[in-house]
Order: sequence, then C-alpha cells, then structure tokens
Amino acid sequence: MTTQPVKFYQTGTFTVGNRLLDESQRSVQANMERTNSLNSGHRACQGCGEALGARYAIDAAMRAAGNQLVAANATGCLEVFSTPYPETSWQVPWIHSLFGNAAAVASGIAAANRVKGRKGVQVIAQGGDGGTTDIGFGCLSGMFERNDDVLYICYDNEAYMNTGVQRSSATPPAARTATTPAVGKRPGNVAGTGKNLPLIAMAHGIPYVATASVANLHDLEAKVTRAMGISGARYIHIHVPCPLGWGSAPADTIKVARMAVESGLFPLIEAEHGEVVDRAKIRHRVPVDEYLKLQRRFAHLFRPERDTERLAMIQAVADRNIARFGLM
Amino acid sequence: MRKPFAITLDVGSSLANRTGTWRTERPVYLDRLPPCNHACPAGENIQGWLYHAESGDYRRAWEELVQNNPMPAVMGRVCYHPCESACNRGQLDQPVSIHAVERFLGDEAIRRGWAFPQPASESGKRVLIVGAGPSGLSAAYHLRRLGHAVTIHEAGPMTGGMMRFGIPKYRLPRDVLHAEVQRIVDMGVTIKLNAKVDNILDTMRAGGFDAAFLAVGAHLAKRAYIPAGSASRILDAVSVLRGMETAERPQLGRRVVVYGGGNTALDVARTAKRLGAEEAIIVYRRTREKMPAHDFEVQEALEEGILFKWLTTIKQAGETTFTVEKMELDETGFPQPTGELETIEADSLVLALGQDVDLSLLDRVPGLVIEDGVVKVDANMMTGHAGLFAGGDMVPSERTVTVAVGHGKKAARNIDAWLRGARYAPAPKHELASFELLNPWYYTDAPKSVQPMLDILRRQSTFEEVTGGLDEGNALFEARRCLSCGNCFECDNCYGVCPDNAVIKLGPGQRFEFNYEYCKGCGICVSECPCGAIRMEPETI
Amino acid sequence: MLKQIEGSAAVAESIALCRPEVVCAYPITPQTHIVEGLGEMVKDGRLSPCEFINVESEFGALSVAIGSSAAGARTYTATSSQGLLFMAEAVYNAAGLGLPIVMTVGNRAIGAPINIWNDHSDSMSMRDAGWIQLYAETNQEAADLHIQAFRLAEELSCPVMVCMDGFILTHAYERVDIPTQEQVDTYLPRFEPRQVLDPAEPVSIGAMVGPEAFMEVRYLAHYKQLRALERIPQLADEFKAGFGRDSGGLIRSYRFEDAETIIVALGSLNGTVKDVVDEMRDAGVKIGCVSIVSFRPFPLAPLRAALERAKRVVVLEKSLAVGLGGIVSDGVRKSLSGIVLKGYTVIAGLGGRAITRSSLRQLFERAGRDELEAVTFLDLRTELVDRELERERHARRTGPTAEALLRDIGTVASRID
Amino acid sequence: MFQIRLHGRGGQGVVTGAEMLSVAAFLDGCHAQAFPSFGSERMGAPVMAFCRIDDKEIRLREPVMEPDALIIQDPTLLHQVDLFNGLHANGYILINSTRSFEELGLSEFARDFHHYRLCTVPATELAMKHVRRPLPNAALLGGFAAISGVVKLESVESAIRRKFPGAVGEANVAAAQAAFELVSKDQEVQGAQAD
Repeated sequence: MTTQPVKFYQTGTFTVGNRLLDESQRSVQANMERTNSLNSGHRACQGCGEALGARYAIDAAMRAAGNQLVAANATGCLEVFSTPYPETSWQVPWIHSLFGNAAAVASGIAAANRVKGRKGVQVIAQGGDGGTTDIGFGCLSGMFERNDDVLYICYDNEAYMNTGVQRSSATPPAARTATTPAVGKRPGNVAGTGKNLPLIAMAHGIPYVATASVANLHDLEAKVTRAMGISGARYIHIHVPCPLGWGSAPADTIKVARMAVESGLFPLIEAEHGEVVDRAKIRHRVPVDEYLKLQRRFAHLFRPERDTERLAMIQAVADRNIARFGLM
Repeated sequence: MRKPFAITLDVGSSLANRTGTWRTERPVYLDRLPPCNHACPAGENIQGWLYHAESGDYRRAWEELVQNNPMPAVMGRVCYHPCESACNRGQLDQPVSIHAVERFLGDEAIRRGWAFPQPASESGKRVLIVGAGPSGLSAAYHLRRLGHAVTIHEAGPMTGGMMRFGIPKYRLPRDVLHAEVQRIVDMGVTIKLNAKVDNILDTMRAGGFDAAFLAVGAHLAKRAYIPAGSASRILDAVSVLRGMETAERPQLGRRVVVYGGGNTALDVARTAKRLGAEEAIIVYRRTREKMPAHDFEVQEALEEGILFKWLTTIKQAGETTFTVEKMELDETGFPQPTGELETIEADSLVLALGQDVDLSLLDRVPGLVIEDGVVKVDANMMTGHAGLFAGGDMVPSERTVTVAVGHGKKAARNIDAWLRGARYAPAPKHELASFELLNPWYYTDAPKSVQPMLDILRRQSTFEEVTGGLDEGNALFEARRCLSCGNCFECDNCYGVCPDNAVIKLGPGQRFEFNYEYCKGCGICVSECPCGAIRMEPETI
Repeated sequence: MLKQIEGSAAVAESIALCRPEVVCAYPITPQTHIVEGLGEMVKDGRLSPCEFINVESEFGALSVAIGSSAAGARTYTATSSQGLLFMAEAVYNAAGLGLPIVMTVGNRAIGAPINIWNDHSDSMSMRDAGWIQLYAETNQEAADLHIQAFRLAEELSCPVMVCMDGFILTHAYERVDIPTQEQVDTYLPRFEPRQVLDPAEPVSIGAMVGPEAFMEVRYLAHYKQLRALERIPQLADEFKAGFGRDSGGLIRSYRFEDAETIIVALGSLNGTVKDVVDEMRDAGVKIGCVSIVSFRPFPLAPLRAALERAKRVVVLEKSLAVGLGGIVSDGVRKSLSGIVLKGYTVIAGLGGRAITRSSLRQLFERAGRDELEAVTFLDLRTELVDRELERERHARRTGPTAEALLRDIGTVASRID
Repeated sequence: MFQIRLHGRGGQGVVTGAEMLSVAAFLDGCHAQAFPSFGSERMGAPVMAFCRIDDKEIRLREPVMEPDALIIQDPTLLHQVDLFNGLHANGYILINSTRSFEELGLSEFARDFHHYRLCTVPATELAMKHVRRPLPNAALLGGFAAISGVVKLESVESAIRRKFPGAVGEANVAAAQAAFELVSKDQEVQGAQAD
C-alpha cells in the first residue's frame, strides 16, 4: 500500500489553533504575539460577539498590514465599551467621530495618507449594523462609489444594541426588539422588510465584498487578509451575536453564530467586482429551529404554540440562501 | 504629541479596568477521564498515547502505552476493545480504531527493537509468579519495573498461557507473542517452564520468595454429559487448541461439530476449517443474538464458511452421527426443548463449554478462600493469605486477556506496596468526559480507517493472520481521529474565543491559564472547548 | 497681484496658496464656485499635492474633512445654508475633536421656504458649535481671512469658519489683490498637527467622556476661544506687516470716535453702511459704524471700547432669532453691560432682501430720533403681512404662507429690489 | 460712480456681460464691481446683472437701483419687466434688437431721454454672424463702449479675450467690434441730425 499524504489534523482548521498544523496555517488568534488590538478591560457585556469579532478582524488586519493600520469607528456599542474616558482598549490608532460617518472619516484618512505619501498605511472603518446599514449608509455608499481605499467592516448584531435593542434595517423577520415587540397578532419584526447590505455593496461593483462570522475564525481571517491585499473600497459584513439583545446565553455566542451559518440563514460568501466568487460550504446543516431556539428574541415562534407559518417562512429564507449561493 | 484632554487617550489604557470583578462564575481547566481510558480493563492511558501518536511520535506513544500494558502488539490483536465501544467518536461517526493503532505501535516496537528500561534500582525483594499467561507476564513486567526480582513458574512447555493455547495463530501470530514475551524476559525476569507448582507455600519457602502472584489460568475443559458410543470421537476445545501448539495436531476429520457459543467455539471451528475440514458446524442452544462470542468473530466465521445451528442441543453422539434437538426460547429468553429431533453427520464433536481452574496447588493454604471454583481476592488482589495474590482467570472476573493484563498490573502495584509494608492507593479517578461535554463541531469529519483483511481463500486454508495492521499513514490518520475527550490538546480555542483576552497562552506543551483579572465569566471558552477540558465553577462571594 | 475676479475665484486662489492637502466638495449654491475653482486646480496639477474629494453630502464632506485632518492633512471644505445644517452634527464634532479644519460658509438663508439668497441664518445656527467664526466684509477680506484662518486654526487646534455673504460676495466681481505664494508661505507655516492618527504613535481619538470630565472639556474649548481673542488681532497685525493690508482682526470701527449713533453689522453690509454713514456725516449727523469680524470668539471688550461713548447702538442683523429678535444684539448688549444707552435691533436682508442706501438712511435717521422699536424689520412689506394675517383670521385651511405671499407679488425677478 | 444694469434671460450671458464689463473697467484702471441678481440658474427666466464703475473703492452692495445705463439683451422683456425703473433722464439705454425704439413701441417713453443716449443694436444677429451662437453679450459691450464711452473698446476686447481665450474669444471680439462700429455710425448720424 502506497502511503497517502495525511490531510486530517484532528480538528483541521476549525479550531483557533492546532499544534499539528504548520505555523503558517494557524490563525492569527492562535499566535502568542497577536496584537490584541482590542485589549482587555473593555466594558462589553459578557460574551459579546462584537468585541470578539472586532479583535478577530483588527488583529488579522494588523498582521496583514504589518501593523500599519488606522481605524475609524462609528458610534455604537463597540465605541462606547472600548473608549470611555479615561481608558481606551484600542492598541491601534483609532478615531471615533459620529454615528453615521465612519466611512467618510476613513475616506478622509485615506486621502490624507495618499497626499502625505504614507504608502502602506491602511485604513479600516468599522461600525455596527445601525451605523452601517441605516444612519451611515449614505457615507458608506459614497465611499464605495468613489472606490476609496478603505476596508469597511460591519459588525452585524441585527439591532441597535447600544440604545437598548431597537430594530434596524438588519433586524431579521420575527425578531423581537424594543421597537418590534413580541405582542399582537404577528409579534416581532415585520417580514419582508430590511436590507441586505453585502448585496448592496456588491451592486456598487467594488473590488471585494465578503460576509464572515465569529463562528468561523479561519474564514474570517482569510477574508480580512484577502481584503487587506486589495486596494479600493472593500466591505466585510461580520455576524456577531449579542447575548443581551438576542436573549442568548453569553456562553453560546459562537454557537448561535455557528447555527446561523449552518442553517443557511447567514451565508458566508465572497464577491469580487459584484460577482460571487466563493462561498463557505455548510458542514453540518441544521434546521433554522436550532438557531432560533437559542434566542429569546424568537421565543414567540415556539410559545405558546409553534408558529408554523413563520417558521416555514424563515426556513424558506435559509433554503433560498442555500440554493442561491450553493452552500451545500 | 500634546494630546487634547479627555477626548484623546493613550492606547491600551483600559488594562486599568479590572473586569474580573464582574464574574459570578469562573472557568477552570480540568482533566476529565476519557471514556476509552475508563473502559480499558488494562487501565491503559489510551488518550495519552494517542496524543503522541497524533504528532507521529510513535516511540513516545509506545512508551506511554507500556506504562500500563507491556504487550501492545498482542493486545492490539486480541483485545475485544471495550475502549472502542465507549469511544465518544462513535456518536459522531465511528469510534477511533484504538486497537489498530495499538497494534501498529506494538508492531513498530518489535520491528524497531524497542526495549523496556531496566529498573532504576533493585529492591532486594523476590516475588514468585505462578503461570506465564497474560496476567503473570503483566505482573512480572510491572514488578520488575519496580525493581523486584521476579521468577515465573510455568507448568506448560511454553509461555503465553491462554494467549498461546486459547487463541489461534491466525489471530495472534506466534512470532508477535514471542517477541513481546521475550522483551519482558529481557528485563531480567526468570521463567521456568514445565515447572508445575504443586504446593504454593512450599515453593515460596523453597525459593525464598517474599510474595507470590498466582495466575494459573483456567485450563480444565468443562464437560457436558452426552450419551455416546465407544467409537464416538469427542474432544474438548482446550485440548484441540493446545494441540495446535504442539507436535500432535488434533485429528478432527472432514466434518466437525463444535458445541458451544463462546469465542472459543468459534476459534475451534475456524481452526478445524484451516486443518482441512470440509464442514465445521457450530451447534448452539440459543440464538445468534444471545451468543457470548463477539459479533465480528461470528461475522468472520460466516465469511469463512462456518455453519451454525442455532437453538439446538446435542442429545446423543454416535460414531459419525449426532442426534440433536431443536430448542425454542421461552418468555424469559431461556431455551426449552421441543422434542423435535434430527441427525447430523460428523466425524468428531468438540466441546467448547468453558474452562475450570486447576486449584490443586492451593490445598491447605491457610486463610485462602475458594468460591465457585475460583479464588477470592480483596480489592488489592490479595487472597485471604497474606502475601499471596491472585489474578487472571482464576479469580472472579471476566476472562479476557486484557482483564488478565490489568490484574497483573494491579496485583504488581499492590504487591509492591505490600512488600514495602504499605497499602497501594490508586490515584483518584477524574470525572468522566461524556459526549455532552464536548463540542464536536470542531473535529474534522473522518470515518475510521479500515484494516486490510486476508482474502477468504487463504483464510480458509492457512493460519496466516486474518486481520492486517495499519500502515504508518493510516495509523497516524486513525490516531488523529481521537477527540482527546476531557483533556486539553492545545487547540487554542479558549485563547482565541475569549472576548476579553483573558486567557494566557503559556506556550507549546504548557497549556493555558485564565487571567482572572479580566475574565468576565461569560463561559464561551467552556462552550467552545472541543474536548470538554474547562468547567465553570461558582465564585465564592 | 491685482485681479478683477469673482469673489469665489479669489477665495479659491487664496486657499490654493495655503496649500490645502485635502479638499472636500459637495455642491450647494452659493459656495459651489469656490470648490469648483479648487477642483480645477487640483485636476490640472496647479494645486499639488492635494486630494479633491467629491462626496455624497455635506455631512460626508465634513466627515471626510474630520478624517483627513485627524490624519494630519491640512483640510478645507465649504458649504452654505441647508448644507451647513445637514453637516451640523459633524460641525460640532470637528470642534469637539479640536481639528483645525477651515470651512467657508457662503452665507444663505435657511428654508422652508427654500431660499437660495443671502442672509446669516446658516452660520448663526452654528455659532455655538465651537468653531471660530470670521465674517468678511469684502472679497479682498474673504481671500485674506482664509489665510489667517489656517494659521489660527492650526495654532489653536480649532476649526475656523470664514463666512462670506452668498452672491453678494461670492458671485461679485471686484478688484482683489491675490498674494504671492512666497508671502503666504512666510505667513503660514507647515501644518504640525496637535494629534495625528499615526501607526508609529497610536492614540484613541474621540473617547466617550462622562460627567466627570465633560465640563472641563467644554471649558477648555471656551478657553481656546478666549486665547483666540488675543491671537486674532496679533495675526491681523502680522498679516498687515506681510501683505500690506488691513484684514481681519476682531472688529473694525469707522468714524466712531465722536459718534452718537453707532451701527453694528457683520459682513458685506458694512460697505453700504459706510456709504450711508459718509452721506449722513456730510449732512452733519454724528454717526459711525462698527463691523464685527470675529463673531466667535465674541469680542466683548473691544466692542465695549468702541461703543461705550455713543448714545445709541443700532445692530443690523441678517438673521432672526424667531420669537426673540436679534442674535448679534445679545452679544452687543452683553458687551455694554452696566452702560445705559439706547439699543436697537434691526432685522434686515433676510432671504436676499436688498438692503438699500435709502432704506438705511431713513432707518438711521429714525434711530437718531429714537423712533425705532426695540426690534425693527427693515423694509418689511406690511401690506403683505397684514393681508395674510387677515386671511388667516377668516379661514382655517389657509394653505402655505409662502406661496400665498408669492401669489400677491408676481414674478420674482420682475422687481429690482 | 457709473452704474449699469443688464437685463436678459437665463442662458444669454447677462452675468458674463456684467463681468466682462467690470473687467474692461478694471483694465481701464478703474474700480469696478459686477454681480448678478442671484436668481436660481435656469434657462429662459428673466435675469439681471449689475455693474458699477468708479475711480475709488466701491463699498456699496445694494442692487443698482438708479442706473446710469441699461443694457437690455432681450427685448421680449420690455413688456414683462419694469426694466426702466430708476433710470434717470441722463441715462443710457442699449437694446438688443434689429428694430428701432419707434418700432419697439418706445417712442413716447424715449421722449424723456437724450435720444443720442438711446440705441438699438442687432447684437444677436452679430453674434450669430461671428460666434454662430445667440449670445449677444459681447456685441452689446462693444455697442455700450460706443454709446457711453465709459469703457474703451480695447478694454472690452481684452476682457472678452480673458473670458474666452482662443477662437471663441476672437469671434466675440469681432462681434463687439462690429457692434461698436454700427453704434458709432448711428451716433454720427444722430449727432449730425442733432447738429
């Protein structure tokens, strides 16, 4: 019997690190020397998906940019929990201006870098879904269409968490928020509303658009790294569960994110110049119930009785994603 | 930079904010008992040696393995691997083929001539072991490692006991057995063959032994009363299998009936087939499901053309004909005669109905208690007579090679303690790493490697080993299927998934530490630990 | 170099001489010609290195400016009216972050009703945003003030708004002396930012500040403007030494020494006022005027010194604090705290209503006779107002006021005044 | 101070006309101020522009209320807009038209003015001839230089060339020169009649 190369590494690249893998194949997060761009001592809630996503993304970006990085941040949880006077958790040059202008501030920084001849200093803008899909959408679209040399990262936790969990245009159907309460005939957020920002970003024809999840670190890091190697406007939309707003257990943050991916509700895709070029396949497909049941914001879909109709509707969304992006 | 007041801050200054005070529960690292280890009668640290095998360090894997079991090449072949039945991976796809990796390591050790270390110092104590079977050899090995002088008295002409006289060579090639016994001998263990002990106390006194371990096995075939003519050829399984190891090969004829439902019955039937029998029929009074033999062995036997007559008893033996009666199961699952008779043709009948222990050497030993034909021992494997220990098939337990090896180890540790005037206290067992404690999403999907099987024609005609070993690539693959249940394998997940950077990575092989200054106690590390090696514990307030 | 040039073009040339590194542009009348001029200079390479960025809104414009300024680039933008309101959040933010951005406001009214013509409602709405606000009287001064503005902004790390009357200045062609590059380079040193987003020396800019320090942050912003009160006259003096012209400063007074009546105004209106003052002086009236150049910081002490000997002060305002009257008047009164004299607020020129010599002359004469109300609306067409009020008395659903008034007047450009 | 008011419609170059006039005055060494009536910039709507010329700094910012001269680029405005508002008896009127004041129905109105200060010039026709576009402003400036003498023709030519470099400028200069000649001739005739 001829010896086949062994490709199986116990956990492969699904875990953060793997002692059996070559150093170069391990994640940035596995590295003892990682930047910890968002350092300890921040005031995010226990189990905050956004804090995690931000460190994942910015650490990866720092590695890709050789630490030559500047970040602009929209108002929101990430900003509030990271920089209350007199302490900041950021280790990178960072600016917070307003809720709706992170993309524009980043465009300005990029312009300054260009005019100052600071080659190699890369610019990231980041914000939550509210700061991205709603109030910051104008500036973001402008940054896209000008093809400014900025990587915009949206940490999507599907509502305005900083202000107490109000609906945003990224809130999914049926989800309970403070402004779409779980009362009345059809409790929760109205179906058929909201917008898909990655697809809108793609419609701008910008060089790179991707979706990522805190549940898939290697995929996330690969996308950030990829984006950092491209010039022009780039967009990465990261799914980050919010235990507080979603009513999920703090310990389940990654699990919830994983169920979103594995159910097909949050497809992991990559697009270049408006065309989808790759997708992460679902490893172990689960019905949407597995995702929804972990979150109190969807509790009314199961109690007092099963809302069969709307569960089927949500399942259809997942099925459509799977078919549309070839996730299986 | 003259920074503006308050709105512009120095980086990383949040370290002043000790968020650890938020915590109501704290994560702690722990080692849990992997189910394989828990299930191993020989007390192997299976996960421990797989860990080294995963990285391709077979020597360290083997060294870890032989801490508990000196005969991995044998064990990898003959053990019925309860570890695999317990393996958590079985709930994911298929269990890790632990026995196959163990066999690979054992074969690798033989091939490369790896030897056991000599004891660091001699204790000056002398221990007598009666019986060179798996239990005796295991005890000898462990006692020798502890620095005691060991002498084995073996009644038979060869070492191995039931490993030789109970297990056909197509399952355990004799060169493998020899190599692993020899490696024990090479540690300085004296083995006296054809040296039956008639009276244990006399022998101990004569040899100046400080303690003895009795492991004579169960070699007396059980008989059943079957009315038979004088010309009937009726043999017992022990004699048939023993005969295979000596010059006088048993004459079984063209058609052989084997009576019994245990593994020995299968061994005899398959041996008969290889000796040239055209037909080998196993007669068993109950159904296949009720058969004590392992299913995989039944399967192999069926492949080789062994015939089975279920729900059947033998009523009478003639010269070439045997009268059998059909049975049926009652409500309690017990077979009841139906009175329906038939006749089958056969040249011989082999009874495989179990074995008894020859306890003659223990006559008049004070304090020693015998019950149901076996010797009573306490939790420390000691008989009622101080200094006299016993194990293997002669004590009440399941009669397998692996159990015997485990007895040998346990007895050796207790003998060692007893010799030092102490009492052996095993390390407390960790809590079990059950499947629910794992997060299996992280493990790569990988069905188990299949060991090559000898083709059917050669299996029916020769005594070549039926099941092949894994090659290095397969063995590595298989080792890496281990989930490392309950024990950190440094996947960095906790280090990565902490939103508060509150896990400190201590470096390769050093595992991790929580930074409780900042840990908010969210528990993501616990949820995302693939192997269940972290637990939340309430903070004392 | 003397040029007969449009005000916007003169300002564009002056800004170009300041070597801005990032210019953000979003079109809104009447500031567009300035950024168009700069855009052309960037595009044809005359202004280099400079990034000219066409943004999607005024909010975007100032936000890009915030980013580039924080990254250490000298940054300029311009806006007017609704645009200034649309960027309001960023206006406060730029000041709060202490970013030395210079912005031109081509002053224009605020709707509704939508109106593209000049008044000061826009910049006045941002008077407390933390920016320094300078008002230009002529296009020469508008051009000069921008040079001083960059110097002042960067010294103090505080944004500066240069206000120039929309159309009246921005679209007017007149003689402007455009300085040389050498003059400007001598006056305006390289931009050394107080804070910069630099990977070599990372900081977090824009922290959340709670009650424990917010007052202090605000006090420091106030203190910064108090320092500007000292620096603005010094910079004007220095400017005069280098360029040979009086431009800028806190206030400028005209024939005020023995004046019994003093007119106070901001911006281009002062030219017409001076003509009227001359006329009335010729007729023997003791009248003078004061132009406020720096509205923020507000020059309390110099104003007091200029006004304290007068008998009356008339504040001419191109903006209306609805429900109160004047905005500038408040500051003027504060400067005269404890001094008893007559003070009149005159709201004039809202939404581009022409402010004519004859109207002013009549106004000042009435002021001299102390016949003015505390708040007067210059050239208010009372017949239109009365008619509309009458209509409202009779009908509940009167429809929109603005449209009703327009129906009564006829075609917009068919009248001269 | 000499004040000129220009009337026309959006798109006819009224504002540019005022601008070029101010430049011409500037080139003559005068202070000059030109500014539009600040309408929203749409084609066809009535628009005005103003120009002041003086030998000292011009501080006045009001619209030209009492013009010394009117330049009317579009005679269709005559009956739509109060064009002559504020014009004093010594004022100048230059109308872009192929027709005479009489033909335009202004005989009675013209009686209050010095007739030699009133003039029509076919500026659009000249523009079409020289510039091939209906932009009468340059021709009118030529005519204005002839009728008023407030600015020199050479200065008007330079101002036109500054605004429109190259062939377009030269074409406009030609139109201005043609208008200047036409008006000058007309003035001679009228002068002769007056004498």
